Amino acid sequence: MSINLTLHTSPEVPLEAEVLCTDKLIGLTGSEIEKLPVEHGNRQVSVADFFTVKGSPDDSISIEGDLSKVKHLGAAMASGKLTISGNVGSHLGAGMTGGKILVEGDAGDWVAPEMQGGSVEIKGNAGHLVGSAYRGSPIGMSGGEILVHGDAKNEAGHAMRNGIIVIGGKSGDFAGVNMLAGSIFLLGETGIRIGAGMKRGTLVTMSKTSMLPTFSYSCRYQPAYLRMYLIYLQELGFSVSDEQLFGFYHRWCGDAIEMNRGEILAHDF
Amino acid sequence: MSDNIKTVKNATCTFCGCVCDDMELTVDLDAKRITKAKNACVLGRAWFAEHTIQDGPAAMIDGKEVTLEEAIEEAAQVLTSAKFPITYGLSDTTCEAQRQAVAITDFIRGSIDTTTSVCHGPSGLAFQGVGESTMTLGEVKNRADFIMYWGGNPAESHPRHFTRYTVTPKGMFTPNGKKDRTVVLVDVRKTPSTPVADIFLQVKPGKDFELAWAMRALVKGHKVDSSIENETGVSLEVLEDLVQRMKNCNYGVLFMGMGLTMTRGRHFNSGAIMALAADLNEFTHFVAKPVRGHGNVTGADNVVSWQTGYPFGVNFSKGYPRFNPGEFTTVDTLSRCDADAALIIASDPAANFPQAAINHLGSIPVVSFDTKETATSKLAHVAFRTSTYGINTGGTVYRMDDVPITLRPAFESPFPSDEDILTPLRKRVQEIVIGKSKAKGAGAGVTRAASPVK
Amino acid sequence: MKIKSTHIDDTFAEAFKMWAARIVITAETKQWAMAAATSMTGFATSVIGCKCEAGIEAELVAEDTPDRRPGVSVLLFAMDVNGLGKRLVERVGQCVMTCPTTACYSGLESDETVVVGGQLRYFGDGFQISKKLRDNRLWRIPVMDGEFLVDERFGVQEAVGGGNIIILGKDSKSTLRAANAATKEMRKIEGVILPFPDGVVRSGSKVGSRYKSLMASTNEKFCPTLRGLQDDSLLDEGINCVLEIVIDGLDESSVEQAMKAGIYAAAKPGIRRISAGNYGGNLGQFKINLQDLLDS
Amino acid sequence: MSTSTRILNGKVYDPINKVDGEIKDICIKDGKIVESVGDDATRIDAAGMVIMPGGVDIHCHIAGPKVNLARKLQPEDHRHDPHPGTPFTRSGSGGTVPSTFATGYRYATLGYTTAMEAAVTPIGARHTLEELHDTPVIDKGFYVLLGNNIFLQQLLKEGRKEEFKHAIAWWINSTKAFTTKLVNPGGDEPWKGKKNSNVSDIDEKPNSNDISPRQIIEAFIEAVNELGLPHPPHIHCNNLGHSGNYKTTLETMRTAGDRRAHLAHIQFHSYAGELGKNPTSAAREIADYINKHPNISCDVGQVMFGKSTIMTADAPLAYMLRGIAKGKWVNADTECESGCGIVPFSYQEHVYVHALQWAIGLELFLLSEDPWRIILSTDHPNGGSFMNYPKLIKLLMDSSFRKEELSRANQKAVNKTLLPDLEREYTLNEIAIITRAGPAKCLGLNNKGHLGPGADADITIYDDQADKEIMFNAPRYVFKSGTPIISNHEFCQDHDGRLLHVAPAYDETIVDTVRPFFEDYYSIEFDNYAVDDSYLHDHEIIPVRN
Amino acid sequence: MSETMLLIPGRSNKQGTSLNKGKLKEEYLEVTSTVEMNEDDMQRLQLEDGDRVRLSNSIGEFTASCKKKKSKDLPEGMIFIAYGPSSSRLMESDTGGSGMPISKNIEVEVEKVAA
Repeated sequence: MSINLTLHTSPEVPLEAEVLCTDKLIGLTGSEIEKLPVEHGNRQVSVADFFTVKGSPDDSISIEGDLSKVKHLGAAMASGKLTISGNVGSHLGAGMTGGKILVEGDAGDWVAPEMQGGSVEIKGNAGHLVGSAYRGSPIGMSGGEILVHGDAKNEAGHAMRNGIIVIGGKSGDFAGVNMLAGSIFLLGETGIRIGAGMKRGTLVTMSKTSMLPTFSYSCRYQPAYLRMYLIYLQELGFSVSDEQLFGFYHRWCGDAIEMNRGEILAHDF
Repeated sequence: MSDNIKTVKNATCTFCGCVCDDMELTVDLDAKRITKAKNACVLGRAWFAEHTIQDGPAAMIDGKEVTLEEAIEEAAQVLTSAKFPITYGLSDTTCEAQRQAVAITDFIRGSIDTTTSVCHGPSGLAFQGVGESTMTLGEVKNRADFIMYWGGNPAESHPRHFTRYTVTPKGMFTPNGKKDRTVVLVDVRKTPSTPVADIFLQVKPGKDFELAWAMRALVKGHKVDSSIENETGVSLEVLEDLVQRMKNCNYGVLFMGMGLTMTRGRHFNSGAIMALAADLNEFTHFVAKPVRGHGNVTGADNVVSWQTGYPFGVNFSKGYPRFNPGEFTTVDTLSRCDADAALIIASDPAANFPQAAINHLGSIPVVSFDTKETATSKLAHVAFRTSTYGINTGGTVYRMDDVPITLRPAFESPFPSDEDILTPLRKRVQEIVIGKSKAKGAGAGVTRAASPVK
Repeated sequence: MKIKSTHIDDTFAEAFKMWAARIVITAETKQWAMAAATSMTGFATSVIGCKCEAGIEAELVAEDTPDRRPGVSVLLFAMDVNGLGKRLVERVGQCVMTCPTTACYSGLESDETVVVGGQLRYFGDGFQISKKLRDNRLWRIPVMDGEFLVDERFGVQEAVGGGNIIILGKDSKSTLRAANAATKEMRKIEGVILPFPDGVVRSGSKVGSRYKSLMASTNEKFCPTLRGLQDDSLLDEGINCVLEIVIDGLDESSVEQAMKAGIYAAAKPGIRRISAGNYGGNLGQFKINLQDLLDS
Repeated sequence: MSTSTRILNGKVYDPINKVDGEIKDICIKDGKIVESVGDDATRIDAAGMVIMPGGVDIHCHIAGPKVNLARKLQPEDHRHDPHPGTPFTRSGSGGTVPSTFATGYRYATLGYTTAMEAAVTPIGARHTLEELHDTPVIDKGFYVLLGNNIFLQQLLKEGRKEEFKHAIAWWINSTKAFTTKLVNPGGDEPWKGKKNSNVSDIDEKPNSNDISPRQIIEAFIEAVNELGLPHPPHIHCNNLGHSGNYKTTLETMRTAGDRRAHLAHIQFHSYAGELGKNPTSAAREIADYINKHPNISCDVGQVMFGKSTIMTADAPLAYMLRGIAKGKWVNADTECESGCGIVPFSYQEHVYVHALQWAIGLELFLLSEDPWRIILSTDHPNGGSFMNYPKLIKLLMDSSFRKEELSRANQKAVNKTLLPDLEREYTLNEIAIITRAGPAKCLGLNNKGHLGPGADADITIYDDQADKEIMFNAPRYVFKSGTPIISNHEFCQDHDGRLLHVAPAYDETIVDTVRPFFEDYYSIEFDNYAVDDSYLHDHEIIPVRN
Repeated sequence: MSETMLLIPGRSNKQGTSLNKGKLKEEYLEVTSTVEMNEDDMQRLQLEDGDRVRLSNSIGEFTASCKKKKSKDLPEGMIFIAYGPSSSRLMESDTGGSGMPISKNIEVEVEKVAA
């Protein structure tokens, strides 16, 4: 049986609850979990002040309620499964190394920044800086998967070094900015300046996207590897059409300002 | 005019980030006003002339006059009972006051942010991403033979920038002043600054990043397609010529305006300019600098940085500083309805912020410090009327290039300075915090010495 | 035992432990996938002379390949992991990478792997790109028609080489017919290949030779022309043609299934006996008794 | 609370007073060490503990414009190392460039009670003083950068030595500095004015009418000597970090003749080998010279593996390192006074050059015969954070630990040094010298670095432990000016600390000589330049020698 | 009749000087609620100096009086206003993880307000 937490009181100010994470709860009883500290603004309170805890711990947690003011859920998670039925606040899964987080609703800014492994799936929309580096840090996400079925805002995959980010809906500006490597799939409409400063890595866009002057056009072709990825995205529940799967892609190389070893593959539709 | 006149030489104008310290003020001590400000620009003259003493209470609670002690007590209670208090403003006050404000925020475990976040905050983020080759303004005066302003209109925002620091002054290696320099301006429109430029690039709105990026590519020897003209409004020929001039100059300077930070792209726009300057150092000496707005916004950056490690957007709710612009910056903490009390010092978010933020500010207790009535002071629960820094009170301010200057006040104000109130407020806040921690029996708040380095 | 008129010898095929890899080649069309596979499996009849044995295992329809293009599955066998890795690099590099439109994937899941794409990537001269999908690293090597995509590592596993049946017939015509019938059935079995020309070998060999430099030489006991000279010839009178089918498989059971299918298919009129090759049981790790394969 | 304290039963290491591990009472009254105190004094039983004077850091970068730029630059470095506050003490951020409060408290947690910021531009003095005011517990001062001051160089070019001396004194008074600092003397002008070039030789003149680095160094040594500053010019030699630079370093020391000079972070200046190629060690050559010349003192600038921040007034050096680190880079030119460069950096055991630098530092410690003149430093944060000091002490005191660490470093590098053969182990008394008594003496701080009557009651009490890293990492008690700051490993009080500065006399007319130059070439008003006394907070003027 | 244009709030001398008199004073309020428009744009929208226009977007709206600028000084489709309470009404509160709301180059609908 898994643990189920239900938000019974809405936080007035941000509630920081990095303790609500599979690895940190294993081996605790329900009443021990209730006593764990969370921070309501600058006050330390306990889990029970905001959540009803049911069930006994194994490696999965589910949390219910409008958690849009609840931050740092699943931060540094290494294993197990965290399911959030509702919206969730920022820093979800920050720095996680493994396990799986599933959000049924929307997520705030900084979804899984600097994550190293595992997977985060957002059924709704995500905010800015999905899978990014925190400010000043040269390396963002370095492994794992972030799957956003809805929209995402600016700087998705900022300084990403490895892994996969998929944005099913619209994406914001500067997707894949300063990317070091990895793959970002933008299935919906994109923002501007995608791939700015990218060193290596792949950005795939299914919509018409303007290219920065430092990207140079190479060719129109059918990259075999891309199909494998797109098939994988289909398996993950993203809608990929046959035209996208079997179609042609324009290859742009860049960013010339950096190593010029990255690519943007733009679907030719 | 009375006979009670004094002259203050080498006084400092703190209106804008130029922080010109060569003011010669004629002060009518009886009238308590500055009748003449020699060397001041149009903005500086207004700054000095308009800061007259107007009657009014030094402290009010909900619009009613109270004693300073009562107001300080109420402010301390409001701030220490809040769960997510925010401190904001600080760019128009002294470093001494700023230091107290950070201390208060530390003790109340709040968030501290300055007007930097809605000015050159994005340049601060860019700085953390790419670094910056930069300089004090005297280097520009002495050495710069190539100066480029990007996205700014100093003639109206910093009227003496050209004349005192950059374009016209004669310096050590620029004995002929402007004749020894090439001046370039990049803007979306012509402004009163345009005439100073030898070269004016009219960039299409929102295309600064593309333009800077293309220039970086040219500097690095990459080809740029001629479609750049269509994209940015600037032809490839012009760009190539410009880049050649930049590579060939002896000491090049890029000044960044808020046309970069306030538009789509924000920190990446400033970052592109900083990176361009850094790139050019492969060929010659090149520096860049944001043209900062308020009189001591640079001091605010410095104080918050040395006390917390981060320049703005800092939160103490966990008992130590954390930095995250977009989360702990004021527009965000207000418009997301996170903040439950606000300490606003020398700024007017109720007038300048997005509507959602203003709405929330109106719904929480606000403690305000201002020299005049403002939209913010009008909605404040506790409102302090304070004296004007640089005119009535001394202290330290930092010019936009981080050069600190000591102020020479002209005449006394009946109102206390920000520091005069913030210092007892800080003491009272600390007393309350110590009292609360003792009540909790938390070992009098003792912390262990650092554990050994692993 | 007899199947119809064909006698099944009470003997065993002696098979060896080998290492195998499955190579999935896809291409724009079946033609090009097959071209790469044919080229790759060329000159790979016997480890004795070719250092590896390889053959086409099956054709794959687009739905079954990683990139949804038509494909061919090839099995390649060598005596050890190291050798197998080298052969793969050579053959994938020379025969698949060179072939228009192809991509090349590992077709075995195994803990034991050899580096293939990870070596071939250097052909990309610094322009190669690595991608990781499901913990699997792929290399994209720029080539003149686009990109050659190849798995960094190929799974390898222990396998069985040298399974065989020997068809002893009255004349060439009937023996060939039987051999053809046998190979056709045997190819339907998953996990096996028949490395010799169209699956059949006539130059069955024994270990050693009177000449020092030769490891193997003709198996005179099965040579009809030498029956008169050999006291211990394994041929009866009336056997005038002998053909062998060698089977390499991913495991013993697939080799057995193939042998069984071959035996039943080859047991035709004109085929006197079906036997198997062995070395007295001293060399190979596997002894596959023909009698055990037959339906009781 | 009683203002007097008696510490009993501790093993005392007080090299200045020739106390080497004796069990001895230490008495404190009104912030000073005294012969004895009354029976009403607070008693602290230090049985099983080691008592030393508070540590003195002779060379670190902890406050001022460049430090603050480096702080702002690296949120990623602070984030993982927060410094929580208490109702009595302020919070802060750690990392290689901690916030001011964290800096003060963390020095205290190592038993250090005095630290000297080693490079401040005159125009940045006011800023530095503000930061130092916000740096708690420790006493502190700073060295003012004058080695690339254009006005002073003009005086030298014109041979105006007397005015030069007075101008130096004026500058020190105007900034509240402790001594003069030279960084890559003569290198700023080619860097700023000649397309990022540099001087490469101590006798090089960038232009025919220029003066050479040697002339600048010589003039400073002479002038500071005549002014009688308690600490001689603090010199960061030319060619820092370059292969073969030990020759420049030797020449710099020779330039001093038999006059006092302090060479900063000498490890970075002890490289043999050919320019542009990998360096080898010249620790032997450098140590030999120092051993034979009692007028020279130095601090080591030990490199410690891990994260560091390069921050230096040597802008060309930072630019060179930018090419290696390939990350963010800060350059900051200060009009008429200095350059500056900042590069986040990381020293890695497996990298040849880094391992060699690490080994050379240790060689220098172990080859130097007079511990009084070889001061422990990491050039914080250039060679690594000061938080590494306990580990460095263990490396010096424990040869088996050193060998273990050595075995992990790049073998090609360490085998090119003498380090594998050096068996010397520092004693506690020697550690007390290189971390306390020595730097206090070099700085001319007569009330620091010892526990004799009259000394400042800056005292550290460690548990006597076998593992010296653990021991030096967590003193059980720290007293600052007689006030207990750490008691039983825990902070019990806050304390402001004092500014230490000098005020040499000068001829007031020098102001009229400086003013016209200043008015022409500076961007602030001359009368707003000198720092007034309001920035001093609690301070002490260290007298000059007559 | 309405058109989409680009609003560029910025500093001006008058905004700066009137600011010092007081942000609640008439002069400042007037300065910060006057927009500069391209002459051709004004003609097309049948606007004269001093006419009132409404500027709006999804965030909010304000009305201001307009002032003609020559084409060479202010490109078509661009509107300048001095920073102030008016311009902030059209600012989005989303800062994109930076703290800075987009405060320049704001797309706005412009229409004449009947006198």
